[in-house]
Amino acid sequence: MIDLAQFYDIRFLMDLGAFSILAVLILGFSILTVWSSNMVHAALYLLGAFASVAMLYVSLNASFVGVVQVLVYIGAVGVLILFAVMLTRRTLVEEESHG
Amino acid sequence: MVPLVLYVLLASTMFVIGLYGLLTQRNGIKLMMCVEILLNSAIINLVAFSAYLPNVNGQVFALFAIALAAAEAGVGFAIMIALYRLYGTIELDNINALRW
Amino acid sequence: MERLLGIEPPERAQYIRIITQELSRIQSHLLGTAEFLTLIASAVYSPFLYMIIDREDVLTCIESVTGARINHSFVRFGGVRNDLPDGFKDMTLDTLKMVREKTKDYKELFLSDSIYRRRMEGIGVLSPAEAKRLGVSGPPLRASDTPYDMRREDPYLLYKDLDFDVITRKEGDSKARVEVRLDEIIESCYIIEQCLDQIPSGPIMAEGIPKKIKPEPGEAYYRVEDHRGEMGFFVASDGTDKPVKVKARGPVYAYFQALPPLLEGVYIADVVAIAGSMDACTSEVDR
Amino acid sequence: MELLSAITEFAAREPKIYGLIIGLVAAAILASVINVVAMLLVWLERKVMGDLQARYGPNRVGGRWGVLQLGADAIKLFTKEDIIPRGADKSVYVWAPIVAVATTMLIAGALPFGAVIIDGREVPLVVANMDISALYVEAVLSLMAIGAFMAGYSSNNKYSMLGAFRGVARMIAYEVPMGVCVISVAVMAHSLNLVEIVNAQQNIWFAVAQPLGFVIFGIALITDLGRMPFDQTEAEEEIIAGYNTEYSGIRFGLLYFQEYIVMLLGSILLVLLFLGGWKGPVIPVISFISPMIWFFMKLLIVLVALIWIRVSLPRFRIDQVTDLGWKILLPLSLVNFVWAVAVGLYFA
Repeated sequence: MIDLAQFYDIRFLMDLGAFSILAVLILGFSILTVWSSNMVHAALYLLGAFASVAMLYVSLNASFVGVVQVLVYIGAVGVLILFAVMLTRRTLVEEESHG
Repeated sequence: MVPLVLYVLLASTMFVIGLYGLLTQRNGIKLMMCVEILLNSAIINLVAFSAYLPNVNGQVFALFAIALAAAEAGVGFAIMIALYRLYGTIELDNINALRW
Repeated sequence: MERLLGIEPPERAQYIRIITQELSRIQSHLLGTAEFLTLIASAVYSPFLYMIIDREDVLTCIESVTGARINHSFVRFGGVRNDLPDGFKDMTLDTLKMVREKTKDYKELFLSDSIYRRRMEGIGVLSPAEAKRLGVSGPPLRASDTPYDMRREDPYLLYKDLDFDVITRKEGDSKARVEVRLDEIIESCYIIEQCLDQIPSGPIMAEGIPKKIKPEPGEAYYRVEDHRGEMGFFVASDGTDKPVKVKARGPVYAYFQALPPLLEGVYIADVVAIAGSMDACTSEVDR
Repeated sequence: MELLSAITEFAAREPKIYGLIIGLVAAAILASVINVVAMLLVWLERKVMGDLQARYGPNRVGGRWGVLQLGADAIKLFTKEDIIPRGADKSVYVWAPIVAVATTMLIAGALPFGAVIIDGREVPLVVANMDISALYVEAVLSLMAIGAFMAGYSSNNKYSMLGAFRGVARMIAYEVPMGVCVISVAVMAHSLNLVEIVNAQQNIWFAVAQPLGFVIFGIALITDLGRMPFDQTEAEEEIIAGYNTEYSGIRFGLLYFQEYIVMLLGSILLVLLFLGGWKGPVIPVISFISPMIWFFMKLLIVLVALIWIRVSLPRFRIDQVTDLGWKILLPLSLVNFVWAVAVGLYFA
């Protein structure tokens, strides 16, 4: 498992730091996606999760998969989600909230 | 390098979050989003294992999975929009034509 | 008013009136087309600015006669206020030559621009019957294949002595409306050139106009061809120096009347193409 | 020299830490350079537009050429009141300009900004020399629609929403032909690395080798940049100002500035992919920076051409734009792909 002696190595700490930041981002965005009651917010959080996962791939030396993740997930699926969310609302703009 | 177990933990946590959403949410679009989270957690595993084994098979599988996920999303959202046109809602509790 | 008073202005005054009227028709059409271009393209579209530059020259010609650029209160009962200045003929002929060439360039530009044609052809088609029913006049009506022009229908001033065509288009769409306007610029140039050739010397005011005007009791209605269409003035007098009723009927109110049926079910982007090609001056609606 | 050797030794010993430091420094330099150049670009656009339209353009602030006009504009925008409309989706509204600028700046990291010759060897000036930089740039270009969508959605304004939707629909329609064109170039150059793609144009520009691809990529690029004749997302006359209708103050400044940054980066991309990048005959006396000179000359020509197109074409209607993308450019880009593969195989 984890060798405690590694913790004194700055390179390991850098890796661990990058990983933890990305992990927190991914998990946080996922949780927000599930919990958010506003559909558009949920979709935007999901895009954030996708982008963080893409960064994770790049940090794993899989930059091609990362770029494909951005291209397909954010560029295509994300926009598809946004369209679906907007098309399944009652109105395009919340009329009653106009001042 | 960070131990592999952390990646597996991350992926499984993400999977659990997605599964939780899938079981509790009743909005069709939200369900699709949770499915996307599930797929992403699976792909994280593939890429992480391929980085720790010295080969790229996992990445190739990941690319396949991404392409499949995109196709799935296209079909899924098309169905959701069709349901919305038919029923005027995407709350799945109200869409019960296939339950009878 | 003159009809009510029974005064006929002298010939030279009538020619000057025609010249200034046609000049301001040119500037109005140039401005109308230019503003319309900012709608269909954007405020940085070059031909818009080129047209404004051309218009400046035309305005200089008007200014040299009337002393004002656009709203010249220049026509007096029984004549005009100023005579043509020295060198007016040469200056105007030069300007007209330039305007005519530029306008031909613009027409060619629009014909060869496929984006422009896609935006304009077949958009907002106003049928002749519909146009007449809604009371539209001027270039939009003439674009709908109806040769209706006050200068020809009910010749006022000396228009019956002048040779000009009434410009019409068959299509009745936005493109036709703009083209009619551009063609009318060329036609107006022709009219002014004729006037400058034929203009006689003589007085510019009729004789025997009293200081205080007290017309006979009665009514008069006088129609002219404005830049935008048929413009009618109605004056009723009870014999004192103040009129009982004065009513000006502008052409633009009818334009707005015609917009709702045209705009039903079109793209937002087409709205500007249709409404802009009408060249409706909003402040003129409420007369 | 001692410092240099110490740095080299450190880089060999600790490549990751060295890379991190270098990356941060390079990113900071890059960001400031891009901002300054984009500011100059705004000035250039106004000036060229003025010249094309027989007027002066900026001529008051900063002497005869109005160079400081931009500084004045920036100060004005940054000191204006920052309004958040009632009913707006506040968090999204605040984040939208930041997302827009950030996604734009992501492109800059992978683009080579010319090259210099050191010891007879060309050294490209690029922050991240990735193997797949062309694909990366293409992917990140598609992100720009997200920022615009956020701005349009959160403003609680019908016209903003319309502008956002137009932007997204247009992006989808043009991303595909653009991607196919990038792939065609990559097939001919046998690489997805932008530096390698430029090196492959030593003898012949790809604009000559595949003119169809050049035209399609150019059109798709103008569309992605949202410039005339494809500025339907912010057509002032139709939908007021599209997605940035409700913005004011510094947030509007960011959105406005983002357009010019993206115009600069897009033009650089065009130069790199099709116009041979920094390739050109070596100028004898100043051979050190002769690639830079070629690069900037090409860039300037592309930028002026973009401005020229802007002032001389009317705007398409949105349905015509998507029609053009799906029905004309996509099949043509596939034809171009087949052509690129065939020519590539023939000369291979």
